[in-house]
Amino acid sequence: MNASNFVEGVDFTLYLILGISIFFLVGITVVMVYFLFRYRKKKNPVATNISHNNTLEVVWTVIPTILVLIMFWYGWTGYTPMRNVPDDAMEINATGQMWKWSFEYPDGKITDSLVVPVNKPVKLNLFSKDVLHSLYIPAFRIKEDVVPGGDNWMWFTAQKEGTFDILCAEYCGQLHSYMLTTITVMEEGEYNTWLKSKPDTSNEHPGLTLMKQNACFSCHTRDGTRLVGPSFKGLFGRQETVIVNGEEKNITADRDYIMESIKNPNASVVKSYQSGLMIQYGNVLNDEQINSIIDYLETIK
Amino acid sequence: MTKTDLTMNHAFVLPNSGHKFDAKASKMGMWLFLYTELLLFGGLFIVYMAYRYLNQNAFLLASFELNVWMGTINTIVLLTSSLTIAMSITALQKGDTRLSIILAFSTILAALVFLVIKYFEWGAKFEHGLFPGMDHYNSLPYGERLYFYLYFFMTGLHALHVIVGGIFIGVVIRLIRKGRINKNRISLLENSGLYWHLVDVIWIYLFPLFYLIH
Amino acid sequence: MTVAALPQTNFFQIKKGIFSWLFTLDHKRIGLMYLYSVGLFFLVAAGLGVAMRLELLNPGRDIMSPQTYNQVFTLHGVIMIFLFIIPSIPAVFGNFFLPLMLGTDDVAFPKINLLSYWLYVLGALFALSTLMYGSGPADTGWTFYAPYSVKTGTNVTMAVLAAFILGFSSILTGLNFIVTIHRLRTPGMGFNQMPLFAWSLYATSWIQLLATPVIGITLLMIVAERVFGIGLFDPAIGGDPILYQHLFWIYSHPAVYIMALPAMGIVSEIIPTFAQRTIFGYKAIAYSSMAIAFVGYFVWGHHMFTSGMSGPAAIIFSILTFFVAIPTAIKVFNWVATLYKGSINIQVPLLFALAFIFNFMIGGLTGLVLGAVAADIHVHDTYFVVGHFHYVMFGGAGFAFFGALHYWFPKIWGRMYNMRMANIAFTILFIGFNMLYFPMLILGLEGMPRRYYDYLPEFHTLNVVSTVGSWVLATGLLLMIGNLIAGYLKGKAASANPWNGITLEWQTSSPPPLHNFDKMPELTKGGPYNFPNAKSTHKK
Amino acid sequence: MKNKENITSENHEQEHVSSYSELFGTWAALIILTGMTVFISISGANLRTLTIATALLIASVKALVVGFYFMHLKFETRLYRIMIIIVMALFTFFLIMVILDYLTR
Ligand code: HEA
Ligand code: HEA
Ligand code: HEC
Ligand code: CUA
Ligand SMILES: [Cu+2]
Repeated sequence: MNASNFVEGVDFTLYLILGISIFFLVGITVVMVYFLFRYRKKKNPVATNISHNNTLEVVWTVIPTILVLIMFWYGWTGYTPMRNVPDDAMEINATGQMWKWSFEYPDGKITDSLVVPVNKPVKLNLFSKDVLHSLYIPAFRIKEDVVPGGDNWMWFTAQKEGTFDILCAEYCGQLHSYMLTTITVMEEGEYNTWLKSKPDTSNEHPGLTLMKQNACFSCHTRDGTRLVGPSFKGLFGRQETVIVNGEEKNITADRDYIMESIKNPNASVVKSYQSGLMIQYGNVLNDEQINSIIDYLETIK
Repeated sequence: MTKTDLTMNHAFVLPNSGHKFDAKASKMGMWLFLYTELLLFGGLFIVYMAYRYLNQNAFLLASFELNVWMGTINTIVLLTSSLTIAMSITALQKGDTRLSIILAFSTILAALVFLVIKYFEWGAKFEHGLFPGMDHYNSLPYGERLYFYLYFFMTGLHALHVIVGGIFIGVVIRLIRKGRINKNRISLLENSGLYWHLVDVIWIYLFPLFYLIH
Repeated sequence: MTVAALPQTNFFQIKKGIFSWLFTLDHKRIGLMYLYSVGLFFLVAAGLGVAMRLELLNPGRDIMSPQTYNQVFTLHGVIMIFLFIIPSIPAVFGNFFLPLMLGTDDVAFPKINLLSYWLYVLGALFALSTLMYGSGPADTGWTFYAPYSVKTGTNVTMAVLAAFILGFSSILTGLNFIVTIHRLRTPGMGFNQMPLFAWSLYATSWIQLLATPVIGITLLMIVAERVFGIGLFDPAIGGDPILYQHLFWIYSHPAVYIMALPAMGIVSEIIPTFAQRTIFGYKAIAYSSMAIAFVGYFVWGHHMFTSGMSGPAAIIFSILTFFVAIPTAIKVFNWVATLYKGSINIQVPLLFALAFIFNFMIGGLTGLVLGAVAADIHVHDTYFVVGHFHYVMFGGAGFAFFGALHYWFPKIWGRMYNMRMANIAFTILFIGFNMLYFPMLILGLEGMPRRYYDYLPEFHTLNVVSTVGSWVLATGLLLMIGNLIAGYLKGKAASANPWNGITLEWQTSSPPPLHNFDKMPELTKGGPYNFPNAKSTHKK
Repeated sequence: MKNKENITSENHEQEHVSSYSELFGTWAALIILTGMTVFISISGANLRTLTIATALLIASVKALVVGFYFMHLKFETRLYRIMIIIVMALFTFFLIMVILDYLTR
């Protein structure tokens, strides 16, 4: 059994074209090398001018034309089903942001890695919070770009239980190559119990949970090392130089400042960091949630 | 002097030489350059068409901000300037240097009139805060913002071409005065004319696309 | 000096001093200035390539941080594309040899030719200036995809302006060549008596002329977007990032034929000369260049199959893509047929030409995989694509460039390099090249995405092979360059026509005199490759 | 620059000299066409899609008139007309393919 319903179409196209290619590559190379030795100067001191041969020209125009039309045909038929979702497909929202994936299931459950039932068509609605990403599942032979402001989508039916890689295939900045997660394919009953289970966050700070969900840690660390953004370690009460409208200013990181930094990070940019990278979480999180995040930040000394 | 001697003493000269002035080559070069200009604007026209398709109503609404009459007057001004530069070529071909200079000069004048009118039009938009980044602009719906962005980008680039074309004609006038351009060697004047007509052609499209959406 | 004396009045000797070079109007000197500049940038970007391979030797961090890596592959791509491969053959060998092959003394507009060289230098300075200030060179990839290219804090604006200026330089070169070909052919040389290199330049020039402005304006839109903070492709105001991709590839797909066509022209020169017989299917090769240039405009969408472009558009672009393959196939068959019943003189330039055919076949055939939509969905943006384009660009255009260098070396400098050494260098180069890039094709099929700083452990082995290949390749390349420099400094004097070629450039002395010819060049009867010593088949 | 006298007389003969009246006629035609577009646009507000089609059609006619008479395309060798046709066809194709993507998305 193939990992997904598209493997067959894609692999057939691949093998067909690679097969024809190897045939021509080997054939032409052999002929070329043969001529090279057969007609080398020592063996054939006088060359013959043969200017052209129309029959041959026609033959080697028509044959490749037929071959490429065949290749095109299989490429097309392998592709068409990818853009035709069955009506009963289950919908999951997949969101990409620098540098993390998150998946939202119909009942509102949100996870970092994708879990789907086997043998059931799944449609992923693709959203991006910042730049282009591309959701790529090599084992399933599918890939589709995640376009900010657009409404792209992809679908598949997983046919084999197991865990496979999900990669980001469209360059999206510094940690593009770390934007990985997995897809786990389960038997339907197992999937349903999984869906109902709540992740064990009881003794986790609610702010921390929110921060995990919003990918804060792909840019900020808790141990003082510098990543894309400043580390959260000792953030509270830190003296900092920020740039507001092109002018430097000295501030102390207090509640209001941090609130503003999360809602609208480009308004004051910490010196030596880049503006424009962190998205405006004011559109994503409400004040209550942000306050809870700040509560958590206060605990990182 | 030795340098030129070496070059000049060269006994043999090829019949087709890149160092000889060739009126046809010069004209062909100009035309090829005009094609690149067409495609430069072409890129913007593609953007325009795509966004207009996506935001039909917004484009319609936004276009009401433009003043059709100013646009029409500017169109006539440009068409007339095209006429004068074309006549200037005819005049020089007929040997009337003075008339040719006067006509070329009128083209520059027309260019100035065009720019002044544009200045007032742009000024009015600025007052309304419609330039990208201004407050009123930022409060507009998406489609209208795209419209004004394109409006400024395309007419701005066009105005730049008007300025360049005007300078080009100015240089040509000087050369006619000096006699470097004359009845027998008219290429540069013709080329400036070609360039000017292209600027006109582009405006011919910009005008209905921005002013006359109804 | 023990070195043999050279003819007294060649173009090197007539004027002396650095300014006689920097402000020369002589197409030969401009061509050589391009050669040195282009060669320099090739070495720089190649160094960056080797650095990337080192980083990829093992998973995890080896020698640089992720951010540096991203900047390195961007710089590598931008330099290789805009500063090396696009100007390489047309601006170096086109400038030097087009007028010679047409039997004239210069291009149609020598001053514009000089201007386009200086624009090239200016563009290069812009590109290099990004290294000096702010947060360093762009980290967007050479494609500058919006919206990342608008958000990132690196010096994208400068890099984009550099590409804009370089585009302008490229347009002017194309314009110059078209007019030259129309106006300056020697009397009696119709279009159908033109050497095939001239034909390929003609087709290339039209692409340079008509495609480049589109990217010019697109890049200006990116600049405007960065300067004003809002812009046309910004989803925040309803802009569509996919539209940017359309505009980018409207230029950048045809651009790949700017790289490939002149290379094919070179191969079409080298093969008949070393087979000592007429080219097979002159018209088929000449017209297929035009066909490639023409159809090449219509296939840009194949870079966007997964971008969210509509399904029907993807399918139309796919079939159009396959149509470009046909004229290319025709060329390959005609080249191979030219070897048939030749009297083949196996020399380095020929080896480079045949290596071109071999590598280009791999590159082109993998292109077919990419052109089929279903297959591309899987391998898009993986190392399969990286393998594909290095095979066509480096294995194809790059090898043709080296081939041209070896072929015309005696004509340009009037000296000869060491043949044995050249053969050795070629062999190492060829092996290293395939060792470096073939594993990438497999990696791609297995699903390793490109522009990855780090990769999953299952890809390790092949990455090691590839990195070792880059060292072999570097060895070959350094040997080749060393050998050529040695030949330039103290090679044996070469005759006017060491390969017994019959296109017009071989009728003048080596190096050519300032005005190219001392006597009227004579056209060969019956086409530019009708070798008088070969048997004729009397086919009418 | 030194070779001013090198312009061949053959070069000169082929050059078409447009008469002033010819140019005036061209200009008049352009003004009338401009009047037409403006008129159609403000009067026929309910034609909607038709107005953009007509506006572009008239603009193209105007562009042709400028090209043929002011820019002498009519009197040039066929080469120039072929080239401009190819350039415009190319651009039209770019436009169509991009729009097609949006129409079928
Ligand atoms: C010199 C440059 C060059 C050349 C010549 C080509 C030639 C071709 N390219 Fe390539 N291509 C690139 C440079 C080039 N490409 C680059 C730089 C990229 C990546 C850009 C980026 O994303 O960074 C790319 C990417 C690219 C893609 C997008 C991949 C992706 O991102 O998903 C595609 C898809 O269709 C493609 C297809 C082709 C095809 C069909 C040809 C054809 O022209 C090939 C034709 C040749 C042959 C077919 C071989 C010879 C013929 C025979 C041996 C006879 C037998 C033939 C038949 C039976 C048909 N190329
Ligand atoms: C003509 C074009 C060309 C050429 C010749 C090359 C040559 C090389 N490229 Fe190229 N490459 C591109 C064009 C080219 N590349 C483009 C367009 C991209 C896409 C960028 C993007 O994604 O945006 C790319 C991307 C790319 C990647 C993918 C990066 C990624 O996606 O993560 C890799 C990885 O291995 C790579 C490696 C190499 C190597 C090892 C060479 C080597 O073959 C180089 C061989 C040369 C040598 C071995 C030189 C020997 C000389 C020296 C060692 C002297 C050193 C000198 C100094 C230090 C001054 N290139
Ligand atoms: C894509 C990368 C990225 C992500 C994701 C991100 N940030 Fe940031 N953040 C940055 C950068 C870059 C800066 C520094 C520039 C600035 O101040 O705008 C920053 C600055 C900040 C600051 C100000 C720090 C200081 O030292 O003054 C706070 C607070 C902050 N981020 C909180 C968050 C929170 C909370 C989240 C998640 C909900 C988050 N960030 C997600 C990149 C990111
Ligand atoms: Cu997300 Cu790459
Ligand atoms: Cu392409």
